[in-house]
Amino acid sequence: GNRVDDAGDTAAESCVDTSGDSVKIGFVNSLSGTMAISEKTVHDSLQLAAQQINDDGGVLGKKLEVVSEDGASEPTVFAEKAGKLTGDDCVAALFGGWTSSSRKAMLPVVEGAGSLLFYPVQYEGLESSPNIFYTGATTNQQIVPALDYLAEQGAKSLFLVGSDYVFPRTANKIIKQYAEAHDIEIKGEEYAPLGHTDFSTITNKVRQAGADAVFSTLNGDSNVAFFKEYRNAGLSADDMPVMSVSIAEEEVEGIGKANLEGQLTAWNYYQTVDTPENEKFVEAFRAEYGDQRVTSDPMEAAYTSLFLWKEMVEKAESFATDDVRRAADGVTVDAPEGTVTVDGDNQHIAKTSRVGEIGSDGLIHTVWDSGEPIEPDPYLKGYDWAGELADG
Amino acid sequence: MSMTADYLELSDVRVEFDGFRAVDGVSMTVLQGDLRFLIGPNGAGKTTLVDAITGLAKATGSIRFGRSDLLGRPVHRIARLGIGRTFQTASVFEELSVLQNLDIAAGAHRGPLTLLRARTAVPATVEEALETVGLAAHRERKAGELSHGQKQWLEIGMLLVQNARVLALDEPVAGMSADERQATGELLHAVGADRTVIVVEHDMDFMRAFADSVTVLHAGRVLAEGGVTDVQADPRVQEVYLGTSGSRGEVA
Amino acid sequence: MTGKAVGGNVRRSLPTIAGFAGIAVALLVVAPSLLSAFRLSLLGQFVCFAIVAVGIGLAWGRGGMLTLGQGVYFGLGAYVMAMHMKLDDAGPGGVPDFMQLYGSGEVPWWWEPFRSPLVTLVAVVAVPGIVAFALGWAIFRRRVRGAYFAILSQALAAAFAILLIGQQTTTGGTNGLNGFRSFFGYDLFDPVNKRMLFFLASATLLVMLLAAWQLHRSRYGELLVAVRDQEERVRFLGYDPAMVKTVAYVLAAVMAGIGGALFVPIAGIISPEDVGVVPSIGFLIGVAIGGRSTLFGPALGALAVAWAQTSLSESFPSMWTYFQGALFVFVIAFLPGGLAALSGRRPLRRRRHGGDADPTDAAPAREEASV
Amino acid sequence: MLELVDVHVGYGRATVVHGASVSVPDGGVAAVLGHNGAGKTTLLRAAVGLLTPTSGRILLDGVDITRLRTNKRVHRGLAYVPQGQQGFPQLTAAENLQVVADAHPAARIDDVLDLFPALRQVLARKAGLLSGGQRQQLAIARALLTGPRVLILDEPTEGIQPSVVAEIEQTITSLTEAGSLSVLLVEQHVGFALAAAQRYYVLASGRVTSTGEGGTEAHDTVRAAMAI
Amino acid sequence: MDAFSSQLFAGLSLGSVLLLAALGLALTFGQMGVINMAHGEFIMAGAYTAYVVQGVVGNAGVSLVLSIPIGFVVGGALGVALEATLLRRMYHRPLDTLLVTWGVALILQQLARDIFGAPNVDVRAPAWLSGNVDLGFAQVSAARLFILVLSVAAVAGLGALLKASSLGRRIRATVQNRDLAETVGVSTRSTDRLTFFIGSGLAGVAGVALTLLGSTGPTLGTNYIVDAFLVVVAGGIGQIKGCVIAAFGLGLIQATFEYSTTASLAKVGVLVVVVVFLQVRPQGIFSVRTRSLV
Ligand SMILES: Nc1ncnc2c1ncn2[C@@H]1O[C@H](COP(=O)(O)OP(=O)(O)OP(=O)(O)O)[C@@H](O)[C@H]1O
Ligand SMILES: Nc1ncnc2c1ncn2[C@@H]1O[C@H](COP(=O)(O)OP(=O)(O)OP(=O)(O)O)[C@@H](O)[C@H]1O
Ligand SMILES: NC(N)=O
Ligand SMILES: [Mg+2]
Ligand SMILES: [Mg+2]
Repeated sequence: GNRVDDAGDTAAESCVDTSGDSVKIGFVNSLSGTMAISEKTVHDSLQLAAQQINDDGGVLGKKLEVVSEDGASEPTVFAEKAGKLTGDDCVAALFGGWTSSSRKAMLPVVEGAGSLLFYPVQYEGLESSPNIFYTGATTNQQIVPALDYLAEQGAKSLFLVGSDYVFPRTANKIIKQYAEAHDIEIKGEEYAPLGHTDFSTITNKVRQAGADAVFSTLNGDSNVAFFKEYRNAGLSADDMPVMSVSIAEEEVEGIGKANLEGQLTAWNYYQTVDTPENEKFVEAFRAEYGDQRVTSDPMEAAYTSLFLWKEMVEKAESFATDDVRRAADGVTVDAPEGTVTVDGDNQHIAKTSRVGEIGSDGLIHTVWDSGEPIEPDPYLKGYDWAGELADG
Repeated sequence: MSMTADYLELSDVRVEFDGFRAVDGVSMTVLQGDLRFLIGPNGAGKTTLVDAITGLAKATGSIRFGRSDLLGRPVHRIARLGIGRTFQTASVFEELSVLQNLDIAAGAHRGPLTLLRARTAVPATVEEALETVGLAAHRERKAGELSHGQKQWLEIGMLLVQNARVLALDEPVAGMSADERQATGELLHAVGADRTVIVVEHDMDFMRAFADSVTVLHAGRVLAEGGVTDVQADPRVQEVYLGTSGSRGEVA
Repeated sequence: MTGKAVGGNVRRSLPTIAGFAGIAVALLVVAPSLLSAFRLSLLGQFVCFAIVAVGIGLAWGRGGMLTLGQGVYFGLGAYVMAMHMKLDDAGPGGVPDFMQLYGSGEVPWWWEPFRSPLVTLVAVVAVPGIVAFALGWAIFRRRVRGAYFAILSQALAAAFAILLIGQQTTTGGTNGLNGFRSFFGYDLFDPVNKRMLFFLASATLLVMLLAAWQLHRSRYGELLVAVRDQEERVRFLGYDPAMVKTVAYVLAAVMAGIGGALFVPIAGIISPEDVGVVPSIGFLIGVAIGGRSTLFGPALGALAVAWAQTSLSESFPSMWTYFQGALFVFVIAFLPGGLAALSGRRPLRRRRHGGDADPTDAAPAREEASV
Repeated sequence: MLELVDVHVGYGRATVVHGASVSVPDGGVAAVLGHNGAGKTTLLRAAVGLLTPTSGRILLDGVDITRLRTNKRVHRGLAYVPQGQQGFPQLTAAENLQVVADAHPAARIDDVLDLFPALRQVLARKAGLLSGGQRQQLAIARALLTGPRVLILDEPTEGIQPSVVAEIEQTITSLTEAGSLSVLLVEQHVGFALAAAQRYYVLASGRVTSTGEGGTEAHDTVRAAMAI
Repeated sequence: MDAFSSQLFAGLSLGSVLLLAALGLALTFGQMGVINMAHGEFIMAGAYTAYVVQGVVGNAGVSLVLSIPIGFVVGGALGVALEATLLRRMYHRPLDTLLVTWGVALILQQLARDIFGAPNVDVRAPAWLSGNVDLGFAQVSAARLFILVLSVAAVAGLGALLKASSLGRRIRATVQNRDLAETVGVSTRSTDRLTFFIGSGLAGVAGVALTLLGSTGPTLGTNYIVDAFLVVVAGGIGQIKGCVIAAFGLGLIQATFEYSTTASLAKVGVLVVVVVFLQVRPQGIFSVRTRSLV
């Protein structure tokens, strides 16, 4: 075999078969395990998008043939399934992943296979693989605007609470640099293991610290325990609001509207966003999956990602990775969240930022938006205070 | 101090459980070749005394075998000094064959390298023991398939290959039929000649037939000691232990 | 007499030798010629699990120690290897990518030794071995066993995973370590090298099976069974059961570590999800299904279960959990000897159902005895 | 009273008793004798229902109880003293008796303790900590406490000191002589067994090889039968 | 001082949660020797019971009060079903019960996912349990106080049942020697069922209570199972007393660690404490002494 320094083309030959009248794409979401709660919804909206595209005649005249795999909430399984989809099924592109660890696990696989992954969830930035399109928000499209909003509302001190993994830790690193530059005091920083369910100690610390607001990067089940405890401890949105970046519509029901009323979230999309595209999206989604279902930011980003890919392929008139990538820059879609545009340099997309308040109806209502799409800046190069991060 | 024969010497041995003295100052000496029977009422402390000797029960006083003090050593170290025992309920390794049982019993001193190799030949001591306890024909059978009496013999065989210098047997013939008891008694006599043997028993016929000397325990203390006839004639022993009918007249 | 015994051994060994030949042919000849590159590398991962299973067969099947924490040792071996590969990719004096990203940009001191390939190879065996020895000795010496041991080992797996997750800057946290480009200088994107990794894992499995065979046949193997069934009795023969058990536990840990170390270059990733409570129990299912106390059972069971898991989860993504649960229930409840029991001789049923147990013996000892 | 008719029973696939028939006379004693491993215990376990015969029947007062669960049999008057000094090790001696009394409202603990005065001293001790003989006495006491009409005894005097053995033998004799109790007895001490029994059965390799009237005069016949 | 007293309460509260989760195990594991990994899923079933009852009743307070007995019955019924179908044949190999019940746990979890959906559901707390109670020395969460009281009541009830009633003796006798228990007239089958019913029922109650604190979702029980077993093991198998001390001990330790370090390290710390503790007392706080083995 080849030593590393031997010359030779090591990337695998693409095996994508485009000769027939259909083309395969792969969905990889956790349908089991702890992340199934969230990722199942993404899977649903991806299916919806594929169906709509097929109903509309497909991509370049070819019907989409979807191969679904279960990532089982484990990075190793995501890597395995990505390997299967690219290596054995020879899909033209992959859609899915949620946690950053699932994305990091698939990254070397898609790079090695010369394939494409469309990743639909907001994340911690500091990454830009040529084989991944990031259709969720990077930090300057979610966290930074959220901080701006809090600062604008007069928050002089923050308490940071997060789940113990890469996204919250990196996000908090950014928040701390922002705080330093903007004269905001960080009164505490606490991490709980994913799935942690006892927040009495952390809540005690939060209460004693008495910050102006809490910035939460908690993920999953922990949110329920945290907000119940928060309320039981007598804390409320009025005296110490919590800004969350990982609670979307489908989590609100499980956490309990009563526990969340008045709290803040930062995303690029809410079910309540008022665009004609969103009206159609919500309507189609409910027609497909039932009236009680809600739509959320990652679902919308996943839904949009499929249309973005379609536009890129059609612009390139080819399914080949290199052609698609070359064609990607400037591709635009009128998405439910508003117009989004691909930035060919970093494979992210320009998105509108929003801060929302959770209402008693369980929906999230926009209280602030950026007005126009914000250009993606995964390394925060455009922000002076983030100097050190930008070197990464 | 020089000696020609091994002997087991207990002096002022006490075992206490939560304030209850199960063994309360027992002193006795058992010489090699002397088949010593230990009798006494239920709960007198016989088993506890055996436990103390073999390291299972924590005791005070002194228990010496040859030059070694046994007290305070862990069970397996005491076993390595040549003290072996059997249990009231036969306890052999049921998943292993008779041969394997004996081979394990013979091998506590083996080094790691020997242990990690397969057994290529049957050690002579094991072969001998198989004959002695009459299990040669059953060598490949799993010990779990043996009958109660055969298991007890296997246990004695394990003591033999273990090269135990002291054998402590807790009710070895309980549940055996008359001729099995006879056979076991003869076996003990044969192997006991160059060993120190303590037998705990309630079977008086068996004792009469095979005991060289007897120690009677009562309430944790030595009540009487001596030859079979002396002890049997002792009115105190009759009162607490034998009752009026001492004999069933079966081992004849 | 001696001659007869040896001759008998050879004859009795024939099926085993045939078994070895069968596995060798299947893994080294048939599989590579039939499977696609992706499937072969997947099988390579399963072979790594099978290596772990061989160790569990020893500790649990033979030694009665239900170890719910093999993920720890698998993880130790895997992380040692992954650290080396990360450092290797980073080049001399270099800093692995994730440390630059999330950490201080400096390599912690305890990573440094793993720059050396030799230290790494030694550590793959030594780290799990030493940890298992320290832990095993402490636990077994105090006669913690049966359910206590099982639950303690499970707690250790949980603790290990949490610890890894909490140290993001030095262990990669939930992301784990991945994105390797080379393995001891060999390019991991090269299909030929991937194939070689498969052969390496398969050969290792065969070596581990040989080692297990030798242990099964050895006097130590018999002693281990004796300790499993009657730990206290063994003490009275002059053995220290704690030592006997510790040896088996360490061997199982070392095998798990080797399995983990080989898993990393093949799978291309190791993360806390692969070492915690759930994967640790996952390791057991194959062993149970194959037949815990047999020689080939654990390894074949592990291969079969992993294969079934993958293909079932591909065909019925959301149904797999039911299959997995039902498999556990069915095999353990109704086929305690595993599939091996269907073909071969049944091991003698333990005769300790309640009444036959020693009356002085409390529940904990019965727990031990039953496995 | 209690009848075992052509009982075949064993463990798993292995049959241990191959068609044994034993009959316990009303208010009398039947003794089962035999070598170690002959299948005596196995037969008794089938009689109380701890093992299910593969064929054959078990009758109590002429009623077929072959399929009845053990605890139901006990409530119909069967009691069993297993071999090997068994007890509930974590329960105190007193609780060992009380648990029986709970299930049998008519039971009088004091009365059985009068039969085994030595137990009074150790009532507060856990059964698992008792000496072998103490445990055996406790086992017999438990069985008597169920107020049995048929008592099944598996080597009841094993491990008991001679003076108490004599008392137990006396108790058995007097209870049966009073006509209130029938006994199925397994004993290695052929002398006592034959003295007490109206009928004896010699079991060898799971088959009844010899049977006859009890009484000391049968001694030689039995020894001859057992010597095979 | 406020920090101290609120942390003290946090520890006690965590202990009471652990206790509630572990109490049923103390019975089924401690007394019967069954290592029931599906105990966590019985807890989950209790939580979903609270959800369903709330859906029917509406009023949060009434539904909570109703859910406690109903959750007990639901958990108990699941336990009995498990006992009757699988565990009954496994009493002589307790370690295997761990693996079988793990399989059952997987199935129950997936069932919950298919029945109630993957996302968490919301069980509303009654108004009188949302918010604070002033105990003088500290402001404590009313819901946590409620759980503390509930767990103490459960322990007292169970303790009384086992100690004083004949049932307790019967359970212990059955576990210690099944055949013998039968032969003295105890119906071991119904005793097993009843024990399992109570033990699993307690899991159901725990589930109802936990809806006040955390999420109600398919994986609710998994979060508690390892800790609950640790409590029983550290307490000494078969010892309700030990279980109580261990639960509160571990709760306080975790709360203290968590306050001074992080939640992750606290979890690891607690495990290390238990391992070290078992070095000192291998059989738990209250060890069960018996005579010589073999
Ligand atoms: N661990 C213990 N805790 C409390 N008491 C104990 C313990 N072990 C033994 N005893 C008590 O010590 C006394 C002596 O018991 P031991 O077993 O030595 O008697 P023994 O002479 O062997 O009687 P037997 O002939 O009935 O077997 C008994 O009263 C017993 O109950
Ligand atoms: N649980 C069991 N499983 C398999 N075989 C058994 C079991 N119990 C006993 N046996 C076998 O059944 C046969 C008869 O045993 P049993 O205990 O009935 O004999 P016994 O006549 O009572 O002997 P003893 O006088 O030693 O008590 C023996 O060969 C024994 O090995
Ligand atoms: N990228 C996230 N939310 O893990
Ligand atoms: Mg004794
Ligand atoms: Mg018998």
